[in-house]
Amino acid sequence: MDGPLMTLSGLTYTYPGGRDPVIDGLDFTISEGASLGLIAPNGSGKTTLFHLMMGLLKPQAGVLTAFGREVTGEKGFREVRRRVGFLFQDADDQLFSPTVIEDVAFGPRNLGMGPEEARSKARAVLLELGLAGYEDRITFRLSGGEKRMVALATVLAMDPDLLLLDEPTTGLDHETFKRLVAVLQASKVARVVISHDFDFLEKVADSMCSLVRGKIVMDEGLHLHRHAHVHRHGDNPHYH
Amino acid sequence: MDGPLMTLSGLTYTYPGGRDPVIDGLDFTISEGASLGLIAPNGSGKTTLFHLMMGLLKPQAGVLTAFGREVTGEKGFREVRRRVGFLFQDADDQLFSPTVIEDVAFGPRNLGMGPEEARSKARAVLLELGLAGYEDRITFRLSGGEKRMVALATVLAMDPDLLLLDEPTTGLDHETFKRLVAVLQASKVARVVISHDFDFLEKVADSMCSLVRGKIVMDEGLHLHRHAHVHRHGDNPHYH
Amino acid sequence: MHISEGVLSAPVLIAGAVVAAGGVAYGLKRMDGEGTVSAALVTSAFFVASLIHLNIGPASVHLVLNGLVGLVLGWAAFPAIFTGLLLQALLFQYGGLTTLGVNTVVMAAPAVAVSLMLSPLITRKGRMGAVASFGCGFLAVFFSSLLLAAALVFTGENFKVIAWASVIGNAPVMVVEGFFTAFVVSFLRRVYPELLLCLTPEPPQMEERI
Amino acid sequence: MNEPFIDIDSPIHRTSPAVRVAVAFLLSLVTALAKTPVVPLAALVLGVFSVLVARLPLGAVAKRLLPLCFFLILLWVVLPFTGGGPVLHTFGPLTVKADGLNLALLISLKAFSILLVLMALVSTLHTFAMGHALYALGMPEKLTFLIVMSARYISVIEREYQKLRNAARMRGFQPDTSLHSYRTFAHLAAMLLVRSHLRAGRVYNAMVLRGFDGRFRLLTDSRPEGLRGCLPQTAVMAFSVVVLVALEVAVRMGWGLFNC
Ligand SMILES: Nc1ncnc2c1ncn2[C@@H]1O[C@H](COP(=O)(O)OP(=O)(O)OP(=O)(O)O)[C@@H](O)[C@H]1O
Ligand SMILES: Nc1ncnc2c1ncn2[C@@H]1O[C@H](COP(=O)(O)OP(=O)(O)OP(=O)(O)O)[C@@H](O)[C@H]1O
Ligand SMILES: [Mg+2]
Ligand SMILES: [Mg+2]
Repeated sequence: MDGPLMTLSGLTYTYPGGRDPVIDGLDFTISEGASLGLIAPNGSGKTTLFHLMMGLLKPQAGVLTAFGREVTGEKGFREVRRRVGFLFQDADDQLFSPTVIEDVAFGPRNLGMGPEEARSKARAVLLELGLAGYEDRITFRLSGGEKRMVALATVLAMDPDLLLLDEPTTGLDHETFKRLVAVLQASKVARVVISHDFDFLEKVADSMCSLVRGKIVMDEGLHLHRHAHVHRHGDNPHYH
Repeated sequence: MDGPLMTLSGLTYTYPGGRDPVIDGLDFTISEGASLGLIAPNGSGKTTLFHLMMGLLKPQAGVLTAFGREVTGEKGFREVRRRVGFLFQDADDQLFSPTVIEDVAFGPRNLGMGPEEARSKARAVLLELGLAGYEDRITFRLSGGEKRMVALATVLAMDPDLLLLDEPTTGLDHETFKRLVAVLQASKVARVVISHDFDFLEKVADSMCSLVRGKIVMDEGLHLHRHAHVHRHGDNPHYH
Repeated sequence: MHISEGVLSAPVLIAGAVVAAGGVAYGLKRMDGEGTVSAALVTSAFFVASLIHLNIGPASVHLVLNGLVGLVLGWAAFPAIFTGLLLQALLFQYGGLTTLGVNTVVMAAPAVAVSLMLSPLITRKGRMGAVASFGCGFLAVFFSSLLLAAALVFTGENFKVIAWASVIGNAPVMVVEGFFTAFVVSFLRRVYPELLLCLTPEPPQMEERI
Repeated sequence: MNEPFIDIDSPIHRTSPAVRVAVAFLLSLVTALAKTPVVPLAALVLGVFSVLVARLPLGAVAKRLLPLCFFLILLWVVLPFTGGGPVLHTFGPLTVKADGLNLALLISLKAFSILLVLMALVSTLHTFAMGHALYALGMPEKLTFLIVMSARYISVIEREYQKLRNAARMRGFQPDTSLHSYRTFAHLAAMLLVRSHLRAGRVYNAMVLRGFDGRFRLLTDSRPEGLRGCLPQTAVMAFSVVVLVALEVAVRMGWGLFNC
């Protein structure tokens, strides 16, 4: 397949009861092999955009084309959801099974694999993410970073063609952070990554975009900033 | 009263199951009229320190003196909690009443005011924070920034002698941010403010401290950094 | 509110198990996939809330909450309460396995009954709604204590005194539950009416849930 | 919550969950339906033995028995004065009857022995393992899912409750006997309900995104693998069930012979 993986055009969404549209006539194309970083202020609608792309919210206007077909209705999105992996902002919402192996095997089971096949698929993915030995761990006892990695495993177990990651680095300790970067750098799956962490995005994304007033703003404007410039230290105190 | 509001000495706390102490022989004094900024990396124990000061966690060693008396046991902290206002890191955890006015009046009610008196106290505080008209709004439907301001109102309604604010600026939009700064600048209540935002702390705190390996490090070391230096832009994209 | 192991006679245990199985099966049949997920999380919330202790003078009682479970879950109260009791038996050894049926009926039948009886009134604004929701909490516990007494009396004449004592002893709990339920319903009606079954004949749209 | 009983290494902990749940249920049933103290006594011995074999911390076991003790005290205060049979003793207007006394004794034996057996065999399971065991024993998939998932989120919601409770404490809230106190707890509980329902929406979305179509497909241990490691224990447990049943049958038949 050659065309874009997903194309949004003129997408508009207002929350019920909200006054202004959060997503407002947005156009966006994700091509094969893309790896995009999406960086924008709190509340600008990043999560909402992902929900629209997965059919969890219904836009008031606009067209979504995925894998060469226009997608409408619950049926259409079922296909999209099989091929697009979405990592939630809160891992506790995504890990609903009691043990790690059950959670990772949940997707493959629903894709029609038998219990044994799903199990071995799950084991393979866990191994790949450096989570071997986690099979029988209890999900709610995992630490924040472990939860995040397992959630990523649940998504990867479905062999997605496109990954949507919503702030995958929040709450990660340094070790897990590095492991995540390594996994993403090794993976060839197309992806869109939301994060507030510019350094992280630089490592895992080829180009950047932002959301301004409900529209996607691409790369060009942002590249201007990828240079060292004078800036008062605005973060944690260091000792040089 | 003249002595310090609160003195911690030799405070040590290890989370159950944790290996290293998060707070490790910490000494800290908050004097009357102080306004301190506390800036330290994620996971360094800032929130833990506040929880220890409020008696939500029990230290394994060390002494806490507040308002001239050594504090021990649940009974002792009851007095501390009446006089110290603590703004939680997550505003969602702080608001539990159905409407804003009920939530703000909750503290004054517990301090022994009658329903009417508590209500008018609550109204006054809301007005002061620019939240007039919010009385009957439903707390859990507020936006992140609104929740934060209402949470601040619930704390201020108890007329505290000391304010502990745990990252009060997260999720605030620009307007609300400015209002918060103005409120804090106008207030004469002693305070300790946790934030990752140096610019904000500079506006609302007289001096800075940090947490390094479980101990408080004062001002001196940090002042070195309050100069402009070369730094790659590490936050949200801007357009100059 | 539950009966310990080893007290009840075989006929009572069997009758309880049969009725409970029917109720649970019917409750399950009425739940779709999304309903099951909601029921599961709401059940955990009720489980946690039932650990709350309220003071009555020097004593403290813990909440039963079955009236509220009925209002929120309707017929799903049967599987939800079954789940709660099973977890309690496992985690705290309250009740047991053979009494699971009887205990489920004792708690869930009144829950469904009050929700069928009083749901229409709960929607009313003002005093009527408040009284109805107080009644919900009060009556659910009252009916439960009657069922519990009945289970004891059917087991043997010897238990008559204990049966009556338990009905009377639960009277303060009924009043407290009444107030508690009224407060919770008033909160939900103002803040999140979707959660009161009677206010949402149809399941809420997906958009509202995200 | 049953933390003290799990994560222990013992022959019982190594036995297949389905076997443990089935045996515990059968033992409870025989004991609960026993007509004489013979089987409950045997079950009591078995229960104590199982608790020891499972290496349960005895302090925690005693703590779990406390609520039952309170209930039994109530029973002992009332029951001996009820029913028929020979009068054993007289306190003013009250007479202690043999029937009532025997019944109180019988119930106490039954309750203690069942509780001990449950503690040793079932409370040593994780909640989700019990869910799967029940599924293996024929419980419907949807109900299993309901049980396992609410067990999963109890600790998450419990943590949320603690935070809200702390927030109330921070604002000077002292529980007492008053409507204000009841209202405050009601608000905490209601907020908990609202949040759990909102979370349910998000969890359901997560499931849908992973291909959930309303059909629950559980991932359970395949049967032979489940039994392989624990044949000796299974045999012992099955044997004890058979012995207790046989004992009860013998008692009833003997009892019948005596009567005629
Ligand atoms: N369920 C909802 N109902 C109404 N408004 C909502 C809802 N969810 C989000 N919003 C609003 O929509 C806007 C966009 O929210 P969204 O969560 O998409 O932002 P975001 O860019 O992901 O922010 P963050 O960086 O904080 O995750 C916000 O102003 C938010 O208040
Ligand atoms: N309940 C807990 N149990 C065990 N460890 C904990 C718990 N809460 C926090 N910790 C650990 O204690 C350390 C300090 O946590 P704390 O929340 O105090 O940090 P913080 O400085 O407030 O960080 P942040 O800037 O992210 O809010 C962290 O390493 C954290 O993982
Ligand atoms: Mg977001
Ligand atoms: Mg913190």
